[in-house]
Amino acid sequence: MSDETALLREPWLDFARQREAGKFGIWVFLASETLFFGALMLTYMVCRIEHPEAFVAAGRETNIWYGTINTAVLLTSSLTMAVAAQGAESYARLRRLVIACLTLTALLGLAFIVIKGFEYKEDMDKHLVPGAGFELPERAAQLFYGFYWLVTSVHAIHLSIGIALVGRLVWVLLRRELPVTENPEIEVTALYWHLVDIVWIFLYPLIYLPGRSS
Amino acid sequence: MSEPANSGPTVRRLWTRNLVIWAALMALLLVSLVGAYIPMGRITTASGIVIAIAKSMLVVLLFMELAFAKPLIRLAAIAGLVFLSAMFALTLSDILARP
Amino acid sequence: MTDALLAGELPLPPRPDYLHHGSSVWSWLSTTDHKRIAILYAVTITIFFFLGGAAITAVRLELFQPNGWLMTSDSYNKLFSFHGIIMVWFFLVPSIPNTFGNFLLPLMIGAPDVAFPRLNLFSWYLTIAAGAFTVYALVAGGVDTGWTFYTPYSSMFSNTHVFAAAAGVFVVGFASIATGVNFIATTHMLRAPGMTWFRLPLFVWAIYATSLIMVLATPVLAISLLLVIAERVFGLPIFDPARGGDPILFQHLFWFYSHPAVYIMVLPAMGVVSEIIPCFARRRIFGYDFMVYAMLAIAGIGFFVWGHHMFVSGQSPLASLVFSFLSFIIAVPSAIKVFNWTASLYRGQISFESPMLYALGFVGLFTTGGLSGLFLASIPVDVHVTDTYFVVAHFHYIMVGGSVSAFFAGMHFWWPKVTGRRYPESWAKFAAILMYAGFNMTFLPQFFAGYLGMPRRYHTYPAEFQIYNVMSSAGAAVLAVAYLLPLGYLTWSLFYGGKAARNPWGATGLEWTTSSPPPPKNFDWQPRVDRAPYDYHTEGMSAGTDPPEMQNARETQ
Amino acid sequence: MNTLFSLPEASTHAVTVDHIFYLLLALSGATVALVFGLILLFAVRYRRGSKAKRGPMPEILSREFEIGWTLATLLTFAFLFWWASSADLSSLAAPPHALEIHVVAKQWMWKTQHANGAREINALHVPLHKPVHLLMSSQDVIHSFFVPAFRVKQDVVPGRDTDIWFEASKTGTFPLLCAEYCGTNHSAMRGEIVVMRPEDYANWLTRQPEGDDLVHEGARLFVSQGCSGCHAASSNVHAPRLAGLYGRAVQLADGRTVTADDAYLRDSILQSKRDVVAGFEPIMPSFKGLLDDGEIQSLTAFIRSLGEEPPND
Repeated sequence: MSDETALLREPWLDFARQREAGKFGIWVFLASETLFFGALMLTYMVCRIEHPEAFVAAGRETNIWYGTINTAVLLTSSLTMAVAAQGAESYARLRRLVIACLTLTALLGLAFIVIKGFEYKEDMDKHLVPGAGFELPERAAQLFYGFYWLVTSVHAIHLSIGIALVGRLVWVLLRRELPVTENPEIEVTALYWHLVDIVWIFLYPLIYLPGRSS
Repeated sequence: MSEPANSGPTVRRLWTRNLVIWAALMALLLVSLVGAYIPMGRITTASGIVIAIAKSMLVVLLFMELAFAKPLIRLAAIAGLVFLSAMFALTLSDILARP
Repeated sequence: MTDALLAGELPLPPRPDYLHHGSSVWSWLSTTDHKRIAILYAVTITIFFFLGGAAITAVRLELFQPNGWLMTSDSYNKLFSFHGIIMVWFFLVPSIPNTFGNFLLPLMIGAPDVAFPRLNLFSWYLTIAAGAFTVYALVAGGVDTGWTFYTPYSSMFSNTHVFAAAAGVFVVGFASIATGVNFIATTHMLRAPGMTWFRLPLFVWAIYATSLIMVLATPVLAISLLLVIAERVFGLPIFDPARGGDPILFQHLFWFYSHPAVYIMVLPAMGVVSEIIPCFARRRIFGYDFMVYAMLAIAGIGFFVWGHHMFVSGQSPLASLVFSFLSFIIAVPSAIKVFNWTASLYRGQISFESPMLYALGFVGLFTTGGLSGLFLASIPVDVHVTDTYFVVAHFHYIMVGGSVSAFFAGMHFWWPKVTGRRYPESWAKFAAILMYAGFNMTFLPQFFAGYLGMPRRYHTYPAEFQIYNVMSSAGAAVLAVAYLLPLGYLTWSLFYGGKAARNPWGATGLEWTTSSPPPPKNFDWQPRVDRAPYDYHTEGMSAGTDPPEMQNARETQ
Repeated sequence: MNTLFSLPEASTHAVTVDHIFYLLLALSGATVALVFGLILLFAVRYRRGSKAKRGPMPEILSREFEIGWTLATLLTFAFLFWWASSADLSSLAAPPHALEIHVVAKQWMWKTQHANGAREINALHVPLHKPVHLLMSSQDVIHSFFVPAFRVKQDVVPGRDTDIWFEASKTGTFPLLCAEYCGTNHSAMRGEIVVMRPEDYANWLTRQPEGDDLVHEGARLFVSQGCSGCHAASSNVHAPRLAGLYGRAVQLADGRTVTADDAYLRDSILQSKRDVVAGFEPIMPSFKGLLDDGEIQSLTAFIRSLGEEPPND
């Protein structure tokens, strides 16, 4: 099994055990990321409980179309990443499919960042940056936008790391440095990518949906 | 190197399975979008969060294949949520009960 | 390798141990051998320990006079903040898990290395980079918010290097998370055949429980510091009271990490002591499974008690009651552990080498520290004594009396295994006793000053507290000498100490079955485990009835 | 003042706290004696080579014994929790007719204001045997009102009003300290609580400068709160002049024009960054939480008195 020996790393003697350890390790890391973004969600919830009407007014100012399209883009990137991961998993040698899906995932990630850039520009034009020239009268609305700018940029950084990881994978797989079948790095990158998507799934209703109905 | 002949059905099964999940996710997204415009007061806010939970369950269980993972992996996944919910509960016991 | 070689019958070709396996600086800086990384960490935290110690020596000198005589209030505030930040994040949190944990975890479970060796080295680089950056920031400009970074002072009113210090701690937090992930994966995936969960030594359980906390609590610290940085540097208001921000929310996020962090600091110390007491009492640990459940309970419930730091912060009375109740509950596992250590001495064959002296010192001081925690868990008393020197004495009894004593105990107990050298026993005993005496002289008076109402972090204080401060500062001088002694004779032993045997203390545990210092891949054969840990005598008997092979295990040479 | 080991119990609450403290002290002393005693006993009796009996371990030293002391510890702690929390709950709410005093904490001083307007800096005179209810707010960072002799402490949080109450049971002067780190001179932010017999307190109060009428009060606030620093005619800070402002139309930075009436003045004081006058920078700090309504009214009265010009249409 030449693939396995190429992927075997220190200090493991048995490849299946190494894969299982890699998967377990990334899931433990995702648990820490859950608490990382969970603490931010708690900040949002506490501020919203203390200033409900200001948060609703601030939520109304966000551009829901950018938010919805971005959520769709990220969900689609999760689809292509899942197909790539499951393709690498299966014993049918689907090397070209996996590489194609990984590239698609990276491109969708980039699309998300570009759309985010446009949204940021529009927010700046509408003076939604907390500080002196803030647009909305309610002062607690500045808390909402303090949270908005912070959490979307932290999420964008995590997404960029994801894009870099996927890009590296595509580069390494194209140059045949690593085999595709049962490659633990694909599985680990996929799990990380899905987490970044889940974080955005939760951010969407918090940032874009408040204040639409009233 | 073209794909080996017998991989056709595996690829088709792969795509169909995941496209169904993806379609469900998109549908939920639309529902949450539409739901946000229906003035139901607190239920509107709750609907957004509940649908987000549903979407993330789909991604975790099916895309990340937690449903078929070993119990150890499931334990790792749940561990974070246990302490997160404890953090929320105890912090809100302060915020909501302030005189 | 042929089976004969595996079974160890054939003489092995001579090969260098891990210390001499490549001696260039680059072989040390790019090593993925967990034993070398442990030594890199040991050197790093020793430097930070003496840096933090220097800062507090200046503070103790300043407190001789009620109105200060050495420095301005500003430099006093920067010094105690420096002491706090360096001691918490750059000495105590990495001290036992990253040095002894790194060195001993693979050895104790019979593995060649940790699960992710490169991640292990990356963690050290993160720690050393963040440490250098933070020390530079603290020395060059200093930060005067204390290690707690309370808003709105840290985010809006302090004009010191809060951003630099918070960024340094933010980065070292990720080193902590990476180490936690690494150790959890190692304990789950790399145990030797036969090493079931309930045959693990208690030190491995302690490191496992600590890693759970490191992984799950540190991200929330990263967030609380990130929010302070966002508000201070990027003007994104989260805690700004003028715009509706809630400063108490910062305290919730900060203490959600910082209380479990104190269990990150003390649980490994409990693991070290649980290894040493059975070895020198020649007796099985009393109630092994209770000790395991107690450690897991401390790690678990440790996440639900942070509110006892905030009884006077203005949180709701309901929350104070809930946190007070949970704080009383978490005192139970600690009490169980103290009783079990004491019961482990019953009917033993106790000898009093220096590791045992440090370990007994730990049990004594940890008991006092833990009991003073009861005062802080009951709300009316805590309202009076929180933010005073009573609290300072409480956590120093557990951190310094507990964790640092256990650190020195482990340092002496495993010194022959790590360096292959023997340290001078008489000097070590003297240092242990001096440390115990110096410690009590330093921190016992602070209990009184605290109860009488001397607040913490006071540069100038009401004159009637001067007597306690003078006694405490005198004790601190004795303690400083006691800390310098081991640095002296342990370094001396590196060059002139006698050669250490494979098992100088006759201890059980896989780390004592391999050579001292161990080969690069820890074992020349695949270790198998077929018995419970601490097998000093047959089940149900008391010490002194050692099984034959244990009697002569105490090789003199 | 306090002797070497004891602190005066100068409030009703202090007695309860000390009871719990001494109970905990006794319990801890007993546990320390037990643990240290056992360790010393075992260390001497079972030292290596001693002739004490070893042999088979007595069965009682087994799982049930361990469960026994675990439950004992649990029950003791549950009792301690019950005692401590009941003491806490009973002293939570201030008695209804307590004497109300406002306390404002600002970086490095305590400002107290009695009901009739008498003000003190770093001092508080209170009557004996009468519940006193302190309503506290902070102008900048978190401080903590700590009177060791009364066993009371409460953080003073900016943006929120926190309160405590106590009933002094001894006359005398007791130190007041700031217990939450609040910056450079945190250790200098001290004061004293003077407990006086009710009749002494009464005439002390009358001798204090009464709160004068609104305009004088406003004038004094105009200086003490630092408004004069920018808005006085002589100040070199580029800030709008207030003489004759009242009733006039004001051109704002974002083009709107508003008449300078009570509401406008009030909003400009509380939310100073909202309606910025054209040609001026938004540098005025917000006074929200620092001035109560009474003070704002006196300030507005003072500004109104600065030469009313006939309101041009």
